[in-house]
Amino acid sequence: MKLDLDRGIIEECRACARAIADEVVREARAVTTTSIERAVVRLLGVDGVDSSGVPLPNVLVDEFRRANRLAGGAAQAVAELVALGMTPQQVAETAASGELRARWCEDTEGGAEALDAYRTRAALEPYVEAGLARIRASVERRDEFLGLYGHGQEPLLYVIVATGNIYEDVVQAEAAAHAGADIIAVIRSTAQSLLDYVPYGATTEGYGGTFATQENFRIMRRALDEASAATGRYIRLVNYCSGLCMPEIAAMGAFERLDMMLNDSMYGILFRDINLRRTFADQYFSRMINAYADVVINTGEDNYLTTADAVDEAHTVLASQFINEALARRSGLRPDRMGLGHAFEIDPALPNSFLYELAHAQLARDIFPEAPLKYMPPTKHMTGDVFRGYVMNAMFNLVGVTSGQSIQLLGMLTEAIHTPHIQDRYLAVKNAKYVFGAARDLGNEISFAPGGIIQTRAAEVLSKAHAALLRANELGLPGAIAEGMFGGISRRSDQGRGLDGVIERVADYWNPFEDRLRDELGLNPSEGV
Amino acid sequence: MKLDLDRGIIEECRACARAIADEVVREARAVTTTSIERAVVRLLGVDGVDSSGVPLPNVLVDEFRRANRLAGGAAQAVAELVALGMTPQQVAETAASGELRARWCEDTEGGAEALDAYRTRAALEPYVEAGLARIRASVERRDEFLGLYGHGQEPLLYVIVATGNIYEDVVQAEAAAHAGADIIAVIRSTAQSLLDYVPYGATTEGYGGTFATQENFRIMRRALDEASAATGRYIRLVNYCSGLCMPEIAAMGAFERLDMMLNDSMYGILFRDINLRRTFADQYFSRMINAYADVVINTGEDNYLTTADAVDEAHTVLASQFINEALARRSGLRPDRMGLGHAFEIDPALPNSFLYELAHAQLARDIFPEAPLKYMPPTKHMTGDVFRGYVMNAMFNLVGVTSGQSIQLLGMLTEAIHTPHIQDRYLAVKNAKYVFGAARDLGNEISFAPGGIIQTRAAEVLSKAHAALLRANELGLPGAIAEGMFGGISRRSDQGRGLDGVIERVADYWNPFEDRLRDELGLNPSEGV
Amino acid sequence: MSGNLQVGLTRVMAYGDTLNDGKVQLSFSLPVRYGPEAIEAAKQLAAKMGLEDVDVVCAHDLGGPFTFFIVYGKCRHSVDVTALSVPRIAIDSMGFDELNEFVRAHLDRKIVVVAACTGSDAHTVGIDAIMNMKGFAGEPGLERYSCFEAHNLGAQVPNETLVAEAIRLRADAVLVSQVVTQKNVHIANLTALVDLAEAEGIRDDMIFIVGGPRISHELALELGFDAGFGAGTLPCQVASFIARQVVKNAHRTDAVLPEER
Amino acid sequence: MSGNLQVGLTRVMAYGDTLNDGKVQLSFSLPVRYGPEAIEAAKQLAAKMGLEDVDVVCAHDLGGPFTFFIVYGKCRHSVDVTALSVPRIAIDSMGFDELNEFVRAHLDRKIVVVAACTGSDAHTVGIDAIMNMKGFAGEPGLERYSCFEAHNLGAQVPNETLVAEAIRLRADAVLVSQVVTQKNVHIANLTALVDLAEAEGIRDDMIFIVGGPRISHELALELGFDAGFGAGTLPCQVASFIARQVVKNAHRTDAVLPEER
Ligand code: B12
Ligand code: B12
Ligand SMILES: Cc1ncc(COP(=O)(O)O)c(C=O)c1O
Ligand SMILES: Cc1ncc(COP(=O)(O)O)c(C=O)c1O
Repeated sequence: MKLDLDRGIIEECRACARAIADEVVREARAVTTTSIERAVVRLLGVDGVDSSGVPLPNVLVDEFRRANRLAGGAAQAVAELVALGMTPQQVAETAASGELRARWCEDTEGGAEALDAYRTRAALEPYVEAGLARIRASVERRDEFLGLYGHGQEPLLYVIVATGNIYEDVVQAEAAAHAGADIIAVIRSTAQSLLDYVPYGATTEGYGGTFATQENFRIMRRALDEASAATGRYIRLVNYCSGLCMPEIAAMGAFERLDMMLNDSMYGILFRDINLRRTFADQYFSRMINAYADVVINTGEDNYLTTADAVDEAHTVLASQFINEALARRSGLRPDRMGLGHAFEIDPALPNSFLYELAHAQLARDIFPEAPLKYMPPTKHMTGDVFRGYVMNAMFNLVGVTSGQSIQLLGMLTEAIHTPHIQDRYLAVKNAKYVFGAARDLGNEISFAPGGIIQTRAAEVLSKAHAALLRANELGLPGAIAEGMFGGISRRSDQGRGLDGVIERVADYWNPFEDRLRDELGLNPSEGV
Repeated sequence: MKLDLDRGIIEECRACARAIADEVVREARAVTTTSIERAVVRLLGVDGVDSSGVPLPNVLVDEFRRANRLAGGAAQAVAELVALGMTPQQVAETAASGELRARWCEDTEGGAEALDAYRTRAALEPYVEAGLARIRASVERRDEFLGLYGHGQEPLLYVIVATGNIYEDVVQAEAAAHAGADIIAVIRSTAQSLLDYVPYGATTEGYGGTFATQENFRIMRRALDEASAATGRYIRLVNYCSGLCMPEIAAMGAFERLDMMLNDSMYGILFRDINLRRTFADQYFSRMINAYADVVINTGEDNYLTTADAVDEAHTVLASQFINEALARRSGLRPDRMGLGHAFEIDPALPNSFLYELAHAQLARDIFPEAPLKYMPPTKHMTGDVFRGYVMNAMFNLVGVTSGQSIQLLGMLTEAIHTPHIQDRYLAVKNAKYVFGAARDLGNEISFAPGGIIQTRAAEVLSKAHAALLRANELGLPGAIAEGMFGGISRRSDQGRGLDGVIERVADYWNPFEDRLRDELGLNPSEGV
Repeated sequence: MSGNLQVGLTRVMAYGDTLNDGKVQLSFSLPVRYGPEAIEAAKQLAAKMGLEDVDVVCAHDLGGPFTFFIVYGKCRHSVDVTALSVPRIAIDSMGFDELNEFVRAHLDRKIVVVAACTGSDAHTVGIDAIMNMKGFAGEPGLERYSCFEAHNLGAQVPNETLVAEAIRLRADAVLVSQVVTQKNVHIANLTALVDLAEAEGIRDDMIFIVGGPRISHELALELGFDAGFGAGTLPCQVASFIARQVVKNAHRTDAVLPEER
Repeated sequence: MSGNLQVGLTRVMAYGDTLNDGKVQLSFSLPVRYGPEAIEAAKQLAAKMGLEDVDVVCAHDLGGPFTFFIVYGKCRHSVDVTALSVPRIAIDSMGFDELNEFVRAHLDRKIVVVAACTGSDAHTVGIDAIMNMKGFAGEPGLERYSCFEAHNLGAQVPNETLVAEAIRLRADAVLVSQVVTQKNVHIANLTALVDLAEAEGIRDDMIFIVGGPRISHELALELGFDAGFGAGTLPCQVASFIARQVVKNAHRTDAVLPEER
């Protein structure tokens, strides 16, 4: 540890975060959500849209909801129909054609009660297994690629594409890979996170980003596989496992071999005003899927610093990292799959800002030694002066390589102007490659003055984070959020979008994927119950 | 010392350099040069041009030369005429009108011999005193300004102007001062260093720079004094005390309150093929004037790295710094007026180039703790990619502030394209201000791993410099230069421009300024004789 | 000293290091494969833009059929600065106390301001900077002024909601923030807002103001707003503008917004 | 995949993130005092250059009557890539051994090359890169080739000296380096060289080549040279060009440069 931090405090922070997480998971496991159930039916193989373009998972789950069957889990309802000889996809199509309601009445009303639960559930087994096998196949394929091309050298170069048109995105992504990028994130269209369904098919119209659809995932994955072959490096694909459809996207990403997914325990609550209970339930299940798909999650602490001051609120980033870590563990994610987020957002005019940035970045590294830390570039203090911005990005890159970050989200010199143009990304990659190469071993070369500005700053942030975690444990996480602890934004459990999609589980609620994943991921089945 | 260098080796290097310098000075003091004598007459107050535009110092010294009076010193010849009632300026004007030759025959041929040397020399005393007083007045004025505005914070921001037109230069300099520059250097027109006279008056036509003339010095000094008043910072002025007219420019700069002058013991020899003996004699006297005028000299070791490789030849920079230091001492320059030069010129593609740059820069700082080190930006590896260049300049600025450089010659993002445009300089200043501010205390914060890449590199450069100095001492500096030790360029003592302006001194050679300056600067009168 | 430079204001050209040298820097990519043809294409494009002595100082292969260029040249175009007419917001910014005092003196009520980030835009930092107590760059926001009754509806507010709230609260001024401008999504959204306000018959009863980093006063006027505020706006500028307008319109406003509406 | 993008080669526009979006970046200074008028002037200049949706994303006060701008916009100009004719040097670069072999096979003597940095130019690194043993970027220079007799006259060589030496040494090729281009000093100097060579009647007897970072083949042809080499030139490219030309002209050359000259 370069910062000579007090290990005792770190341990106390972890303990606190564990307690907070246990409480969150307990509440999360008491409910299910429409999106969790849609994810379940997707994992069972349901895909496609109805004649008016509504995704079949929505059609089906809505249907179940109307029939009051969601509290027991969509799987149970599907199973009953599958036991009668349909495939899950047929179940969904039947729902779409309006016939399910008819059959429903006919076959199951009363009838299903008769079928013994074990038999119906067993009928679904092949589909559950097929879903999981599909995920495992993705994992294997990725491992093959990684074996072939290697893992790449950290910090990995992460860039975004955001044209709104998946085909233009491909063009941009190919150019980025050619320039040397390791990771491509397809940014989502502005409003998608608030949609309570996942759009379908290839899309060419988005604002500030491109819709996350399974087809778009596929198109980009294929393009990046080609780029991997062309460049001899495995080019990773990222999308957003967040918003009202978080678990579904986790499932889609697992199928289509996304390598990383942005998934934060609180981002949606704070920044999209999505209901707290909905979010906690969704993320708990989503992360199990992520874990099984061997996806690296990227958390969103960096976002706090876009609304709050990066010096004043640095400790909230750290506190949140501890919480994200504790929650991720409970979903079976390995420490080396937790891309905890933080950011280089201090006002560049602050004297010694570089020292503070270094202190913050090293703090994350020292405290989470195994985490593939995701380090975000300056955004808030970027201006139209693209030259100045390019230099700020270089300083950010220098902190990244010096403090041993894992995933370096490259800053764009045009950050304050537009979503990146093809050359912006090229320049960003060249900037990072130059700085990373020129200062490759700097981190090993230097040590910080004991009790100097950097160590003092790091200790201060840790101690404030500790205090915040104590308080959050006292209040419970919902209480802390209501108090505006994170990003200066206050949210209440009984408000926010998507609350109506939260359903208390009944006693014999069944989610075969949750059960299997807990099993496969070695999670204690009673944890958090 | 951050690099934990072997102090014994450093001492040996200094001893070697002293021995080398003693030999150089011994030879330098055996001769005079046309330019030294022109400087003497300038110091006596001679100025202006003749009807065909030839500067009067040239007219007069040429006249003396024709009359075979230079070996005794122009002062002696002037004194004899002054003793007869003329002012030095009148002597020069008489020479210009062609009448001197007549009077010369008439009055002095034989006649002068009769006047006793003491009386003639005494006649010149008021003019000598007036010349020195004018320099002292400049020094006092500078001290006043520095008292008023302060010395500024190091690294000082140094930028060049080079439009070719002194009036445009003023515009550019004012804008630079407004942006925050501390030091303005007016680059000279390409061919000036090879002219054996100093152009006269305000000039508006130069290539790659503006002619150094006394009037141009004045125009810029006035503009910068106004800028100092406007910005509340003392804006320093720099020009080139080099080329065939080195001593004259030293005199002009002393009169016009230049604050720094580029003056290297070997630059002219190596890069302008100016004769070695001429250069050593010129620089020896020039530096005495610089010292008296309290000017900071900037040496030119950075230039080696424009032709030679910055890693392979780093030790030649250091060896040359030791030599420049030893020679400067012998001209009475204080250690804190020796702006020893070095540069950030390592190929940016070299892995860990930043670490090597840091090692080199820290090496200079550790070895010359009092020197106002002049640190030159990347130039050779700059390309038309102005964005890349801007980032290289930021890394350079970071090394500068971290290693405690004094004079930071700001890199221009358009280095590979054109002499700086108004916005290039603005951007350069902003770059430096950002990096210096953001990393202000980084140097105090970090230490280098014992035996790490940085310390090892520094030790290696020192040891190679040591070997080079031993060899140079063995060969004598002319021998080392002939061998191509510096910048990979080989020059011989009996070749090069301006050799014909070198004249062996006769026994009663008289240069009242040399005598007075040695006295005032506390130099041992017999040193080097 | 720079008085030495005689700039002719009717034919102002770009300036590098010599008056009227026209020096400009350009950068762009072309969908043309890297090579001499691409460089020639870049030169021609620059020439069409009016550049002479075009120097393609840098060409980078972006992979596939793309090349990035950095170009320097002399632009022969000039601008007549004497003929410029810049629509300016007449803000004679008042200080915090002065402004509160001004409103107290001229109006017997608080000024009602309703603000939102509309459409799909969720960038609240800008509008918060104007509205929140805390304000921006040391300047307090509208909520802190005693003369304002400030309502901030937050992010991603539909135009319909904003207009309804403005009517309900009997707003004097409606403040809209637009930060996302990709594919001109803001133009569509702002136009829709004005249309809606007109349809509801309130357009002339309230001051409509739009702000955001890519907004100019000129654009705002074009779109039918009363004012536009760009990057770096201070709350006091907005406050002063609103207060002066409201006081000026005071009588008329009272007339068209009667109790019973 | 990017085959999906259908680039129309006759109307190629700048590309930001969408085909034909025309996005370009500009920067320049104007001799206009910082303020809204200056920004408007910058917009108008950009508009004259053919930009639409002009966005002055940055304006810095340079002090006095100067402002610096960074501008983004959509350039409406396009280039017909199918109609480009790029004068190209026909270099089919040979390797070191291959080239020596080629000359030995076709010529019974060494090729004489005389090089210099002429006029006031003292930048020898470029010409040294081409001439010196050591060469450039791992490629040996002309001095290393057995097929060349290479003379490097160094820096700041007057045109007169270069021409005289070329005649004296019976040069096959004259190589000139020009790095300083401020105020087009290189154009004047290069033109003078060609004039001199013509006056001396040797222009057509020797290959005249110019090189330097701001030199293009096109410019060289315009100025009356046989070839121009720009930034990043490798010695083998120059060597190959010379060797092929000399071999091609061998008979004619022998005729016009007889022993007695
Ligand atoms: C912070 C930020 C975010 C935060 C927003 C948090 C929040 N609660 O606001 C988060 C992380 C959530 C975010 C998300 C996104 N962002 Co964002 N974001 C930014 C960022 C970094 C800073 C914006 C900011 O806060 N500026 C500081 C404030 C104070 O400045 P300002 O907004 O200009 O406001 C001032 C003036 O303009 C004016 N003003 C502003 N509004 C108003 C209104 C009135 C009435 C008045 C009088 C004045 C006024 O006064 C203010 C004070 O001076 C910018 C990049 C940048 N550096 O500008 C990108 C940026 C704005 N974001 C962008 C995008 C695309 C997005 C996303 C759409 C990406 C995606 N697909 O997920 C999302 C979705 C957001 C959405 N639905 O709108 C793009 C927009 C591109 C474009 N021109 O269209 C930018 C430019 C980044 C980029 N280069 O891609 N973002
Ligand atoms: C090194 C250097 C110097 C060194 C030169 C040392 C030396 N012995 O050459 C020193 C320090 C002495 C110097 C001095 C000056 N320099 Co200088 N210098 C540079 C610098 C940093 C690098 C040039 C270089 O060596 N490039 C590396 C070589 C390998 O590249 P190259 O020259 O392009 O050569 C390649 C090709 O062009 C081609 N090529 C070149 N010549 C030829 C010839 C033939 C026949 C062929 C086939 C090919 C060929 O092949 C080469 C290999 O690929 C440039 C900035 C830059 N980064 O480019 C400024 C630069 C060239 N210098 C500049 C100036 C103004 C000067 C001075 C005039 C400044 C002054 N007033 O004092 C002085 C005076 C020099 C003079 N009288 O000419 C300007 C020129 C501006 C302009 N466009 O007019 C530049 C661009 C810097 C700037 N932005 O101001 N300089
Ligand atoms: C963790 C996380 N999730 C999601 C997002 C954005 O997704 P959306 O705006 O589409 O919800 C972000 C933003 O950067 C993020 O950090
Ligand atoms: C010490 C020194 N003197 C002089 C010069 C240049 O002067 P000139 O080319 O006019 O001789 C330089 C170049 O940078 C230099 O470093």
